[in-house]
Amino acid sequence: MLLSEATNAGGNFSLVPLVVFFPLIGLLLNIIFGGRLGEKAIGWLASLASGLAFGVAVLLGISLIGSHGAGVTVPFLDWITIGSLHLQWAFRVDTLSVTMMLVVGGVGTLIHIYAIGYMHEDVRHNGDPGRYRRFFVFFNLFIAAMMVLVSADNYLMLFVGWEGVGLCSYLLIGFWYDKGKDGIGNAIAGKKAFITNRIGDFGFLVASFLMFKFFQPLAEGGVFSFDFDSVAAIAPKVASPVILAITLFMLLGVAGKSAQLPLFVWLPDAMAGPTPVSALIHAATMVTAGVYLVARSFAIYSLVPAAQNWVAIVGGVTALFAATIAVAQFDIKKVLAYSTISQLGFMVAAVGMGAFVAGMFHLVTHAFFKALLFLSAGSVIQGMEHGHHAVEHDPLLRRKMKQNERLGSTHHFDPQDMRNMGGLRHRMKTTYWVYLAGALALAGIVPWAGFWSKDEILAEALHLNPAVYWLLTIAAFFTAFYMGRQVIMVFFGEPRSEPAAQAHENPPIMTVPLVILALLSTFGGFLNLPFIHTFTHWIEYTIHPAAEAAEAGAEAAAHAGPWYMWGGLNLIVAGLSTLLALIAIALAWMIYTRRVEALKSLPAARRPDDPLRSMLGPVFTGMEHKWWVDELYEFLIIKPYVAISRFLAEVIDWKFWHDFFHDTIIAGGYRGLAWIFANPIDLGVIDGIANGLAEGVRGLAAQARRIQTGFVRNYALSVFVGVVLIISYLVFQLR
Amino acid sequence: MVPVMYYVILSAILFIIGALGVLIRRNAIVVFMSIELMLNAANLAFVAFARQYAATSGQLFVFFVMTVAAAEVAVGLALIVAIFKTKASINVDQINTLKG
Amino acid sequence: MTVQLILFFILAIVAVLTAVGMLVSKNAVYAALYLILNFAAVAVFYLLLNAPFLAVAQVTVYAGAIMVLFLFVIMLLGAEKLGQSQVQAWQRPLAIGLGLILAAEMVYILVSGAGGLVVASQGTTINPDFGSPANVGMELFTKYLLPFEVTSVLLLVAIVGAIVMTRVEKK
Amino acid sequence: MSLSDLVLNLKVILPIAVLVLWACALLIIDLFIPAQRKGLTALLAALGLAVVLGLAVAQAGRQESAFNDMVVVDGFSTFLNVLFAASGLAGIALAYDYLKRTGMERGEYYTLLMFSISGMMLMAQATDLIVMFLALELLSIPLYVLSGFARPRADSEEAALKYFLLGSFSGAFVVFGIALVFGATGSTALATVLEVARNGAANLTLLVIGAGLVVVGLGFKVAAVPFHMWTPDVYQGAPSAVTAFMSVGAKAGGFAALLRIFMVAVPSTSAHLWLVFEILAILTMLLGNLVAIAQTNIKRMLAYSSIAHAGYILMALVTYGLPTTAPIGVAAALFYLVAYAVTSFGAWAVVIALEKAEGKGLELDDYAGLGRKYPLLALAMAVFMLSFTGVPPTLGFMGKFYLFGAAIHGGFVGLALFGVVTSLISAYFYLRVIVIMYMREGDPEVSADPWLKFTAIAAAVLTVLLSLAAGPLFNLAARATLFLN
Amino acid sequence: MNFVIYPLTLTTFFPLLGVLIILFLKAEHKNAIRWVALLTSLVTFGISIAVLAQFDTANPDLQLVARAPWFQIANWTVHFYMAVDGLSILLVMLTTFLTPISILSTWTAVEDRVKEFMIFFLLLEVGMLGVFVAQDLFLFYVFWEFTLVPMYFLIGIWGGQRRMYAAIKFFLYTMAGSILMLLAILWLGIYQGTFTVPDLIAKGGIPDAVQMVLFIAFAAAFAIKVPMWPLHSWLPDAHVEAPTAGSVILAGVLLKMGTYGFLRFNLPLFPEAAVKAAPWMALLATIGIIYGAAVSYAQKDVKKLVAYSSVSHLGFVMLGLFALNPQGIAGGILQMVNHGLSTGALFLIVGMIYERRHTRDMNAFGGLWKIMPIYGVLTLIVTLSSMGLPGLNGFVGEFTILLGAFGSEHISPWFAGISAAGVIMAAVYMLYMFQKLFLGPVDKEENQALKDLNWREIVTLIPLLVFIFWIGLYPKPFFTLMAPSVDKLVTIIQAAAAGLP
Repeated sequence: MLLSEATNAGGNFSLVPLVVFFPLIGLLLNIIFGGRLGEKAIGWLASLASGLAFGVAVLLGISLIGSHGAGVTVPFLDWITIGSLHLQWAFRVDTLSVTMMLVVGGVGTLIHIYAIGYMHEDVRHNGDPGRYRRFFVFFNLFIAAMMVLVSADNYLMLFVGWEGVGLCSYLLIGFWYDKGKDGIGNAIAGKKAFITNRIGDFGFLVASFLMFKFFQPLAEGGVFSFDFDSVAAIAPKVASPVILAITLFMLLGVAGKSAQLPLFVWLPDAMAGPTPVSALIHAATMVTAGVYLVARSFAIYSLVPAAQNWVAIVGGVTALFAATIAVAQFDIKKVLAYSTISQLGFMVAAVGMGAFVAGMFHLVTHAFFKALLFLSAGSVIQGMEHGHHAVEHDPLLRRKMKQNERLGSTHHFDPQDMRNMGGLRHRMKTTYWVYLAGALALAGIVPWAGFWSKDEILAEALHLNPAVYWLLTIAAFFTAFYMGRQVIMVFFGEPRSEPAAQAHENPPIMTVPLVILALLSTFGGFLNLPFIHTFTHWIEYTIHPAAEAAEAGAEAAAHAGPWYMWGGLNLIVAGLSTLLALIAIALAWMIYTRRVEALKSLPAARRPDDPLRSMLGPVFTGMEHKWWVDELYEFLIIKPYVAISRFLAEVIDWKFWHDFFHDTIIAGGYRGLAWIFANPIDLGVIDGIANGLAEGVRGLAAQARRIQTGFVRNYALSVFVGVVLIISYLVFQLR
Repeated sequence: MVPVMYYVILSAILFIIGALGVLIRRNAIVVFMSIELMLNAANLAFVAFARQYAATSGQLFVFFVMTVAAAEVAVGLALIVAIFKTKASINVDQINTLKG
Repeated sequence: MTVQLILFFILAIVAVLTAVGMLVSKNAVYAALYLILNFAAVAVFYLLLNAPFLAVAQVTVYAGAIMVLFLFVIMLLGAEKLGQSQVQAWQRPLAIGLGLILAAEMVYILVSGAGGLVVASQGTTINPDFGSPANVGMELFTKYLLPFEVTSVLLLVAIVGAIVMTRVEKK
Repeated sequence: MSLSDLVLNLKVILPIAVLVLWACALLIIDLFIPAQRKGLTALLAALGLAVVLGLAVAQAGRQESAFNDMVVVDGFSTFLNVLFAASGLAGIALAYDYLKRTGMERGEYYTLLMFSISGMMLMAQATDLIVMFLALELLSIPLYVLSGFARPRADSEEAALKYFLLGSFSGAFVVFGIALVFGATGSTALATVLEVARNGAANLTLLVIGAGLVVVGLGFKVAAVPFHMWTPDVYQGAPSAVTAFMSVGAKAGGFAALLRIFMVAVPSTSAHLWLVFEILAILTMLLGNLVAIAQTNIKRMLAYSSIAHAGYILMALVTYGLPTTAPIGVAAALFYLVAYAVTSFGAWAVVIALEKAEGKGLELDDYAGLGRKYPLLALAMAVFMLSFTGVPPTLGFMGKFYLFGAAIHGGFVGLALFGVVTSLISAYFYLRVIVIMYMREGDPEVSADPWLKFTAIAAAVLTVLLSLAAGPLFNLAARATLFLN
Repeated sequence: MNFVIYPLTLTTFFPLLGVLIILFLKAEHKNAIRWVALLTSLVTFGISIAVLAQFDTANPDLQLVARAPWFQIANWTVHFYMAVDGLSILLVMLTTFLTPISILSTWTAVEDRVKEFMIFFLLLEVGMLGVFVAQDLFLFYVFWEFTLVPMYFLIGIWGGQRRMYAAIKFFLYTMAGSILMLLAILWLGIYQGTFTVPDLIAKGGIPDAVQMVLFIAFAAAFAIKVPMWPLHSWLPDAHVEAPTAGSVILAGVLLKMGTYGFLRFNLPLFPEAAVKAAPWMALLATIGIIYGAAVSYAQKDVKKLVAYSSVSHLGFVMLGLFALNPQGIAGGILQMVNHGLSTGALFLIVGMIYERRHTRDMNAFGGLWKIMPIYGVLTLIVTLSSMGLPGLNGFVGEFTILLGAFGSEHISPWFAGISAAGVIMAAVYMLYMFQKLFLGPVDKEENQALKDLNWREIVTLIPLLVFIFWIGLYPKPFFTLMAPSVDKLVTIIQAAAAGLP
């Protein structure tokens, strides 16, 4: 079915390809004409492209409301058709995909706009304004790829977007490919992200192979197309071990993309990218693709509780594990990165348990507040850079800064290190307030968005998987603690460095998107208020069967449950988590204001950079060093791989196959044989031996020279030997 | 009546002695004479077989072989003389510049 | 044992001994003389085998003309004796060994395998004309005309060749 | 024999007769040609050969015997006669300037060459062992002399002596072998031998031993291992033009005799002798190709190469006892001989072009840079090397295809395997020539002789074109085996 | 006989016209020679498009048949028999497509002996096209061996430092394989009574044991050419030493001759043996994939890295072919094209930088993206294509291959599973290469002043990129071309497999 036919399907559904094409057109225009446009024009063009995609998503959403949530598939083009395999480029419009489109388009557009301002500074700060256009080209490409991912009608098209966003992630992490550790650190970080993701993709691929092998024979007409509907329809007929294998391999993919254990290691490094990248790709959208995938595959996950359990455990453990690490980070973005991993753990745990709606809900709210946090962090960083710039150009301040004990040289000043910040709430007011909103949302304080979504997850967890519930609850406590720590370290107290003291607020092009996001973070939770459950109903149009199974209990409890159930809200869970969050914030306040004050009495050299360090000792070191996971992988995987490939290449392939086997065995044997035939045998090995016997020991070299006979009698002997041999053979034969 | 095979055996022995002459002797002329002995031995076999079959063709073959031998001797001795002029030797063991 | 047989054995011994004499004599002239003796013995065999024409030719052409030529060249070049040299000394025992093996094989195979011929030869009656010069000549110029003509060409070639090989170039 | 009979008989050997008479006449004419203008003799000889070639071609399709079944004219002989005559022409073309250049220009060269060719042609036509033996000598004796033609160059004389002594030595084996065959059947006529053997009246022991000894003698002529040892020395020592001619003519002559004797007269010995041929073939292919690798002198390398090619042709003889395969084998051998002849003459033409009067220019290293300085000549040489290797589209490949096919048809897959493996080995040293010509820098000198260049380029063109339009040649070769019926 | 103007014969032999013209040009007129060569190859490409236009995609059998008895040896008739079907049409197109691109890439890279270079190059094109259209085993073998000669010269004369070694090794290795095939061809021709492929397939009935021997004999030739592990040792030498255009053609087309050989001959001629050998071939293919990828990663020379990557990529092709099902085989064919495009482009890219810097050591570069942005972007796309990024051509091929291999009845799914890890490893070495060349700071003085690509170089790469995207996004036309023939082939194999115990 082509586009024109799809139009007849009704509504605006036929517009869905535009969500992909608008960003693509945007990036093509920027590639072709960008050279002649100014920075502003480039940025706005890209933002417009993203905005238009968002607009289409809104139209689609309206159409969905009009069709009472009934989704449609909009085929676009045949892709791969071989025998029983039939793959299409086809778009899926249902509440789940449109939700994602709205998030991607909406948050994406805001971040685009923010980036217009941010990148203007960034490219100058990094000394290569030429890359401004490239940034927006990549950004639009990302939106396009992400749109492919969320609007796909089948697993393979989803995979195209899946790897496409991975590519954009790679490109944008390594955007400043000549910066970072040793000048190559950023590029390596990008590579790490891509390769780690590829490991996940390997799982995805194997899952799809399994799917084809076992689903295809059961497919209608024997032709399998990987589309979600037919997978859902066939899955119950397939043996459950197969489904288990498929879901677990898919989990590997999820772990890769959504930075879960054991593949989370790339995400912190991904912070090497410019901050809008971290916000858009590594917080709001791309990393949630794994969650989306599990939600998409609800039909098959629902069939195998074991797999669900695994997913939930992975999510829960990751949530806690990452949260502990976030506590001990000093880089403002690293904290947020680990926080993202932790929050993704919440979502994965949710969708794993079967609480698909809760997971998706948290995905949406998280997109709001984590994008906000990253962008405001970017705002802080840029503020710090402004401050640093001011310091650099003011000799007086520079001298002052030189005296600062911990910052030996101004050149190695790190504008992202929270230890250099402090007191910014006075100098960057807007940023402070929006940051606070984001932090509260993340910490899960009523009534900010995070509270509602996180609480829904916790409530479901208590009901579905108590173990995970406790993991998540503790993680939530840590969350509140590290956010408190971060806010205090950045915005409260006295400036701990000269640049911090000189920092100033950014222009409106950056702050306006922040404010919008802050509003979303604050009120986003109202999408799914108790009793109303707008979001739940919206999503349940799509995830209907699973929702029935998983949420029936919750629904029932909402109406006829015990006293603590209030319109679907578990008051005990909500109360406990809120209480814990408040305690954590209070604890953070105690430590990072009181304790810091107390430590000031110590001499500078012995004063710890973080009060927790002295309180927790080695535990803190462990958390600070991310529990040495990177080192472990380096030792277990990377080093062996490099060693093996070196060994294979240099020893096996080159020394053995190439040199030894070819040059020595084949070529050498060949030459040796030729020499033997040419010299001793042809010209008298007998001569050499006999001479040796007759004349005693003589130099081999002399022998070799002498056996070059040329004697006619030897030749005659050769003939005669031939005669004797032939006659002997014949005599033997005739006997 | 002597059995023909006696002659053939004798001829074989003479032939082999001739061949040994080629293999053992170093004087080119003697080598050449040994070849003549070989031809001669073959001739003997021929004549013996001719007698056996009462076929004149055997004897004629011998006649032709003799002619060939004469021709060879003419060329061969000329060659040996020529070589002797160049190398002042007819020792076949000293004629070995071509080798390898 | 018939007279013919006795004669055969005596002559055979002579033939073999002269052949061996040729093989071992240090002096090329002796070797040539041994060979002449050998040829003479063979000529007698030819007579015994009803080949008088060949016997005559053997004596005149072979023992006479050819061997004289040999002797002549030996004398001309003064090549009766070669200096002693150890070169290729190993070849002698090897060659003799091989020769003995071959001889043993030939004798064995001729005696065992070709035995039928021996018996068949007993009763064969021979045309008295067989092998006579007239008979041979008749065959030569009728049936064997072509080979005969070829030998003439061959001899011509030999002459040309000999001239080419020995002619002194006029510079 | 009446005069008309004689005329009728002579018609069968007309090319030979004309050739011999012309050679005799030329001997005399040559006396009147001044020493500086011996080129005239060459031209006259070439003229004669051209006429002979024409006569040989004119004999195509005839099938009759003459001189009391001593000789025959049939497809086989015609095919080979044409080959021999053409080889003679090529031999003269190669010698024409070379002799002048090396100061050995004498009229006898051409007459001896012609006598040798007449021996070869007689070999192809002979159907009686007596004639065959005489043909062998007629073929050989001029070659002995020609090998020493560069007298008083020691190399040349040494080559001649070695060739002569060993040739006579192995000739004696042929004589003894023929004697035994005669003893077994009571006849020297091939047809009679066949008939007697077929009737079971022959003494098999004598026949087999005799045939074995004939193999030795003819194996020497074709340079089969272990009777090959003269080849490198003689090829190196003899004047290059002679070597070129010898490498084709003597080999083809030897094979003509081998093929005719074994296919026509003594197929009954195949049960005993096929293995001998197989082993000879294997040894020859193996040793020829292996030792060639170690050579640095192009003439020696080509000598070993010619040994190797004899091995390939010997593959055809292995099939001689199989009634259905033998014709294929013969045809394949004939085809291969043509392929080998064309390629070989071409290669030798290049070698001669590079050879200097003092015998320099024969090392492989002297070929460095030929590709840049004389692209046409180098290209031709490359074609010959590839043809020797057996890479399509060249005659060499077609020949090998045919031969291996014959071997497989006869069920000798292992032998064919040896054939291809040794071809691979041979690639190594043939390619080295190309490497040196094209990939090394050097400054070779070439004597600008139009006839040489013509021969080389014509041979190269033939090597490629004939392989692409090989149909007629295949047909001719196939028809040349009619005598077997 | 209108063979000369017959589409396939015309395509195959048209480059000879260019050879003839060049022969009569003076060696000094280098540009004229280049133009003649380029135009000839472009016209050949044009003719091949005409062939494509006449190609009936619904027909599974051989099409555009040009057939006539060529000559007869004994009673074995050899045919001049050219035809295409879905298995070969893409490869014909690939050949005619890559040749002009390669010629264009030599414009400034080859200055020495241009005349000979172009002659050999056009001759090579004749040989390659002949291989893909010949349907008579003899004719096929002639073309097959003939391709060795020009390639040998291309490597040997215009190659790098160790060119002689590489050239001889290339020649000997490939010849070593093909001589066994020659025997097998002879056997088939003699005992099956025909050399033409369709007749042989129709005749069938080769005893199992013999079939296996013949299979191995053919496989020896093709496996070396592919090259399958462990017969790959000639490849790095040949690639590293060959001039850029030679590498492009070597990787782009010549290696495909091996995989094509399996497809055209081994599978349909010896289906029973193919089914039996499939696990072993798949094993070698899998080892090749992993091994090639691992070894690539440890290279310092870019060209060597790309060369080893070919071992890995062609492992995928072999795995697909020996999945013996439609997905695997179709994917395999497409992957042949993909590899031709991607690796061809990579060699062009390596050649471009080599022309500027005269080194291929990856350590000598770094940060080139900044200096040569266009070059960087084009390289990135090609790199991504090569590592199988979805949406680009490589993915379509690799995915369908793995899907086919995983679902195959004849080989274990483990092969596909392990091979899928090769996809990860491809990312590792490809990104490593990209990083070494293009990312990081520009810390080498010599790289500061490098010029970005000129128009000619961009023009050589753009056509490849178009196809990289086209195949990645809309491969349907390509699959449509091959589908009926692939189905037919699979039917043959299925029938054979059904007959096996």
